[in-house]
Amino acid sequence: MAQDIILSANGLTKEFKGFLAVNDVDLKVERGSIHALIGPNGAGKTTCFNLLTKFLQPSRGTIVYNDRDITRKQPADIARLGMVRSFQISAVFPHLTAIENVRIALQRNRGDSFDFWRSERVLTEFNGRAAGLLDDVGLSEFAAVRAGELSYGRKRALEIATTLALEPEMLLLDEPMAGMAQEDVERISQLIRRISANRTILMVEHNLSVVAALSDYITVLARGKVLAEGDYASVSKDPRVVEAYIGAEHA
Amino acid sequence: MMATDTETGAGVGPLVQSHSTSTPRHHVAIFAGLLVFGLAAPFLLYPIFLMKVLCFVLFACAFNLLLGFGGLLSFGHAAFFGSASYASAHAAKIWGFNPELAILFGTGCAAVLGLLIGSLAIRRQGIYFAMVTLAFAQMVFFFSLQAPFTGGEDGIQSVPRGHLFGLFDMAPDLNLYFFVLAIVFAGLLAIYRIIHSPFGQVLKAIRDNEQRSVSLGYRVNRYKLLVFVLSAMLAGLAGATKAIVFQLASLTDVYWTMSGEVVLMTLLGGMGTVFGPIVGAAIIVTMQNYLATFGAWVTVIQGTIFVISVMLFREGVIGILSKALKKPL
Amino acid sequence: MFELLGIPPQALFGQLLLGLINGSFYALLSLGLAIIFGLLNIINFTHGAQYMMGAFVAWMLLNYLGINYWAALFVAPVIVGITGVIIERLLISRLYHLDHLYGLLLTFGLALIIQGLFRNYYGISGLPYQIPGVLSGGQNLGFMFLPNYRGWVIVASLIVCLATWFIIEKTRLGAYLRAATENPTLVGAFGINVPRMVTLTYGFGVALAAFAGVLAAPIYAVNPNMGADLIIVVFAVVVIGGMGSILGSIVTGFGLGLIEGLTRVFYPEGSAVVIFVVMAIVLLVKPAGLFGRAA
Amino acid sequence: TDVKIGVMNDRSGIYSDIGGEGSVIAARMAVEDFGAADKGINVEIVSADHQNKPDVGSNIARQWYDTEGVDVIADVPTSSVALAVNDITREKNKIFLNSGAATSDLTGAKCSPNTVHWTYDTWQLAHGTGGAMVAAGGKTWFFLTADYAFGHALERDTAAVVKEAGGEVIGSVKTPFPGTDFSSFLLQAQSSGAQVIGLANAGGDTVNSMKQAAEFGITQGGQAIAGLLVFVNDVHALGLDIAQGLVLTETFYWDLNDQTREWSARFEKTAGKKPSMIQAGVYAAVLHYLKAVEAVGDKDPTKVMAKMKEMPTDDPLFGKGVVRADGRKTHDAYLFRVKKPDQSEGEWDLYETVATIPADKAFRPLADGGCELVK
Amino acid sequence: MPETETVEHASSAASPGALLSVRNLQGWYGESHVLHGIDFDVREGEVVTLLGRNGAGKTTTLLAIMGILAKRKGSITFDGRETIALPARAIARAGIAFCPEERGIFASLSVEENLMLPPRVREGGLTVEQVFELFPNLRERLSSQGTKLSGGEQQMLAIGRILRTGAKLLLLDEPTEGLAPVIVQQIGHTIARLKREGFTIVLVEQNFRFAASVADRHYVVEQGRVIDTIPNSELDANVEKLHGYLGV
Ligand SMILES: Nc1ncnc2c1ncn2[C@@H]1O[C@H](COP(=O)(O)OP(=O)(O)OP(=O)(O)O)[C@@H](O)[C@H]1O
Ligand SMILES: Nc1ncnc2c1ncn2[C@@H]1O[C@H](COP(=O)(O)OP(=O)(O)OP(=O)(O)O)[C@@H](O)[C@H]1O
Ligand SMILES: [Mg+2]
Ligand SMILES: [Mg+2]
Repeated sequence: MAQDIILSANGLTKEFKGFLAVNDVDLKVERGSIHALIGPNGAGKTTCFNLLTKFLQPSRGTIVYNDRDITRKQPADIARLGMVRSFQISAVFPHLTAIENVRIALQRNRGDSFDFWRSERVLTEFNGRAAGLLDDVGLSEFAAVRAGELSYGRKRALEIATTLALEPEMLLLDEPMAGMAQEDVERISQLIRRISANRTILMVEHNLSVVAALSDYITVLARGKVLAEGDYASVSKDPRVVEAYIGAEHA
Repeated sequence: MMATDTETGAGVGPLVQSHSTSTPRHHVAIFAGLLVFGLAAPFLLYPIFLMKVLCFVLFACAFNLLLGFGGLLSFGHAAFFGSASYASAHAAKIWGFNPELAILFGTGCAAVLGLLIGSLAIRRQGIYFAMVTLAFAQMVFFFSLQAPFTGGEDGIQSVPRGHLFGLFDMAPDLNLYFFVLAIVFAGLLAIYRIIHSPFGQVLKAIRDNEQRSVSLGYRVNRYKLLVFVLSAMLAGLAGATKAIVFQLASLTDVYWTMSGEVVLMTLLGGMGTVFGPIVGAAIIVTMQNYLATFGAWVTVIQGTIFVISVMLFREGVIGILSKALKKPL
Repeated sequence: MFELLGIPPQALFGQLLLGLINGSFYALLSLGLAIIFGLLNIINFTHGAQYMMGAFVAWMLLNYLGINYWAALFVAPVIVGITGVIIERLLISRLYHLDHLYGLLLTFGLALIIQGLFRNYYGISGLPYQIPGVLSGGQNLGFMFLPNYRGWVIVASLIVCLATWFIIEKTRLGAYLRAATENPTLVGAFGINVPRMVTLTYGFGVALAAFAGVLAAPIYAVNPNMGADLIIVVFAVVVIGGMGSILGSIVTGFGLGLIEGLTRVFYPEGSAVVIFVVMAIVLLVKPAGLFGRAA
Repeated sequence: TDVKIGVMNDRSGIYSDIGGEGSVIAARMAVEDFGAADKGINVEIVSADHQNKPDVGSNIARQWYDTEGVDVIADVPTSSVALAVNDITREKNKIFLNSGAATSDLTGAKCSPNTVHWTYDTWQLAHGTGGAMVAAGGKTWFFLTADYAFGHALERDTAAVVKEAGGEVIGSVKTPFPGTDFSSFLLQAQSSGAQVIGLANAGGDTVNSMKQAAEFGITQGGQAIAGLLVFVNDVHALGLDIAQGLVLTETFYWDLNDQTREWSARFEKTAGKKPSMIQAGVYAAVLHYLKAVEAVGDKDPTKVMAKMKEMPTDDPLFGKGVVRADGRKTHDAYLFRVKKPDQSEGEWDLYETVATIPADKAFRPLADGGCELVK
Repeated sequence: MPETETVEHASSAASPGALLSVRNLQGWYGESHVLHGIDFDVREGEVVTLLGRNGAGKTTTLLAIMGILAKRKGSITFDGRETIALPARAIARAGIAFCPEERGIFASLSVEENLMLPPRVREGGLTVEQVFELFPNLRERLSSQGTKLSGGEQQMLAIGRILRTGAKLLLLDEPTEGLAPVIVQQIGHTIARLKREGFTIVLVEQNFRFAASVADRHYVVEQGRVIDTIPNSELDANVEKLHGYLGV
């Protein structure tokens, strides 16, 4: 099958005051795949995410998404094109309840909510879907709890539910498992697998078992550059990857 | 610990209550009660004083829309209040507009000014946002001081109250009172609707976590600008009405202390509550009215009241009440 | 109005020098304000009143106790600083976990009280305070007559500003202060007595204001309203310099004094608003202020 | 008859020393000295702070007239507020006894049948000081003008006088109001080389600009300073060291004659300081008003006002005078020079009289004001 | 800090040999009651972990020990002293250091200033050089702004800075979160080494495998209570039970 590339970056570079955080990275993400981006701390993974979703402007390089050059777009527009990200440090709306968090995302699909003259009652139509999404991530009993009062792991789960609510074509997940208890890791893994059916996922993750289980393709970054690429089996045997990232002791 | 700390430190959050989606029944009741009180009040109290209270109630509520629900602390709202007041005074006095048209004109001017200042100011956040608005407000003040048609220190005096729609004479205080009551009440309902609209819901989200809102695809600046303009416009409506009531537009209305006063009203009543600013404005206007006879002690008394209210009722009168009743007010 | 060519360079020098003198006050006051804001997250609206108290305490020391200017230069800031410490312990310290709006409101109320009390007891016309003997008279600089006292103001304020800058930016204490601004709980968990540090810092910021007040006493009438409107200008200076940047508030203080001085020559009516114009431009171009770290 | 008098002035701001509580004391003294109670007139005095803001002032005036039954408003310094109260008083047909405000519009373009303007005005100040200085050889002038209506009016009026008297205005600078630092403007005045620097400002502005003028050695350099509106309290605050030699115009000074001295001593007992001319004006105006009420036997504003204008005035502070058809009260004005420190014999011994300007010369001629009441 | 004699306390349950004894610890966030009686002991030189699902109350327990949780009751004895009522700074001075879950790196401080921030409370902490050996990334980014570091680098900084203080008891809240496997291994070694040097450590961990490799004993926390204690040596025998607790 000819490769169907949904997102590609060419020569992506980001320089912070003389420090090259991302250095001439080429990245191709195949449509429908789960693509993992791994690498040591400070390798530039989050920076890459920020560049792809336009939270940062690249110093050099181009980004093409669905055959469209998005290098100069605004972050909100990226989300509108169907590419949505989560954050490494959890990002919820702390004073809204869990279900309201999800509804905010669902509401976006109504079109822009500038209608200040309508009653918010029109939003109740989303309650059903929102509850369903909360259920997917195991938060149904917390629907009415303010997000700020959830424990860390649950905040992460909520964040995923919110992201999914947008029904994005492509998802960028920054360490979705960080800080999650084992049971949740299992659940979220399954969730990711399930939603990946008709989506593309680009994911940063340090939990190697998750990476091994989920990803179709892996890009390893180190010091801002691509160190290795391939499937888990080949990448995990690459001595450079073992040295820089996995470490000798990992089973 | 860290989580709670950053949250409470981060903004106006802790006082803001999340509302359930349907309009609580007690809100309807309170609005009805306010209306009844408003209709009966001029037969018990001095109508001009009541009109002053009404104008400031609207002003404070407009401000609260921006601060309490948009999370944006403007320190320059006097610019909108004052410029609208000048514009409507000028329209009524020089161009001979009917009061409703003069007020409309003033409100429109405030909205345009809000669009201008807002589109520059919303690019900044937090205290910087406050400062940019203050800076622009100072420029508006300067303009009002220097421009030929504003009458400098004297202001625009002897503004005619005119005839509503060219028909009803507004000179008798009672006639004017019911006109003002209608304007202000309509303004309050509009604000309530804005807060409880799909737009209002997005505002809450943006105030809570702007980055996340962006990543969900919301163009946050447009939302901020819209709420800014709405707030400026309603503040302008209050200012324009005040000019007609007092037949005067003066520098007080554009001075920075006016911006400060509206912050005080909102906080005293309870920021982020629906009814707080109403109470806050009523308290402060009443206080100013009755303290005037205390002469030089006025500022001392006023200061003491602020200190006490910050130390003891910092959630504002209505904020505390709402907590005690466990109902959003 | 714009008689740029009509003004001989000589006169211009004079005006610039005057601007620098005003800048000295801005720098001292904004420095105190920046320190307090930086650490307590409180916009100290009492700052203007505390500046005024500095001048009044100096006047009282002289008239009631016969303590002269030089001694007052040290004693008055200490006294006013102590009142600051009391205010912080009693009132402000209860507000840290809240939005900085509340601090603003509280200090605003305090300013009203303080100014009102002084007005009631001392009236509004102002009280005279003589320039100390050694510094009376002045130097003819050719382009202008510079009163000795004004020269002293520049020197004194520069010294104090630089010393303060050094302490905060270059010592361990400064790092504690900055860290405590962000997350006092965690700094406390490292074993540092944050509340005491905060109290003393507030006292110090207040003392700086009082110091400026003593410096001002011989120039401007000692008057209960002398600091009333100043606060907002000084706060603008802090913002332009970049909130929390000590160096920023010092440099901007002097710089804005100069700019204001120039405006007074070319467009005097505008001198009251020029700072705000500068502020708007700076913030729109450099969001975090001239010396501020980006958020 | 019951009469309610509202003393409205600045009780906390920059004009609170020249009016403030002192004006209330003066009004009370007028009631006592008149012996109102014995004559069957019940007088109640209320007071309020207008904070120098026209909106606050007009608000209070309206409320006083509408709900508190106030018949007369007295004092009201600050021109913008005075004009606002002037309007409302006319609308409600009450009586306004202005003593504190300077604007000559009150008896000119904006004159009202319900207003009496007692103590002084900008025309009178300009002619008193401006005329005298030019006559004394101060031909070239530079103005420091407070940038608001009052300052502009004072500059305009004085400049006209200076030109009329053969002098020349070689420059002026508008200073932000209220200001604290005038050194920059003084420097401009200094480098202009003008013989006279005219201070078209008031209150704290005047005090600060005088103080700084002394500091920069301006008077030593041979330039004279003319304070266009200086009150005795300002001079007291400045101290004679700095203020000495200043020439100024007032219409009242406590040390004019035995009557003023006696009254001022009584005033000082309650107020703790000597009276300003504004406070004196409040006393005299209230006294005259009460006499008119007694004469009419009723407090009907139209009748009382007619009486006030018809009846010549006579009081211990301003002597004999009249209230003109345009509402202007005329009396003598005085040109004073501030004493040198060694001439002064007490804390309040501040002025020496240079000249007395007779009532008919001191104020604007009736015909020139453009008042509609004057046919 | 001079060693004080172990004093007998009212809370008689405190076991005598323990460096840290937690008895019936209750904790609240505002109105909501989160800890319902936590009990555990740590002897000098031990590493223990608190395991449990999300929201079980592990972080809250650490906050209470550190004196940061505003409302707490019960008894915490450290080094023979009752600390339940002490302010955080006094607890820190007594020799307890804390590395928070959210890392708590200061944005207004450079990496170096962040590292040097906590004052030394006792001899025997790591030197700066040793910290760099452990986390080489930090050396390169020394002058950069603290929060500009990558997530993992911030974690290293947060751990590194408390190792410097010489505190006897380290409270580490999920120290391996977001770290690359190599670094996790390094931290494992570090913990082992700290243990050898006499440090005592309370570890909150989600990474069960990691916990097993370093700890002497595991306490299972559920709904604000310690519901089970499993010595590391008996871990294999209890895997089933543990999986049940953690819902794996
Ligand atoms: N805004 C910034 N300014 C300066 N340096 C930055 C900035 N953002 C990131 N860096 C630096 O760029 C490098 C890459 O950071 P990035 O956050 O992308 O790492 P990462 O691969 O996501 O690491 P981790 O797995 O630890 O999250 C780091 O060394 C970091 O210090
Ligand atoms: N700031 C807070 N306000 C109110 N409740 C809170 C707050 N922080 C935590 N909680 C609640 O306290 C309980 C314990 O939280 P804690 O953070 O101690 O859990 P944890 O065991 O550390 O979980 P995790 O593994 O997710 O970090 C949870 O139910 C949580 O919802
Ligand atoms: Mg990262
Ligand atoms: Mg935790």
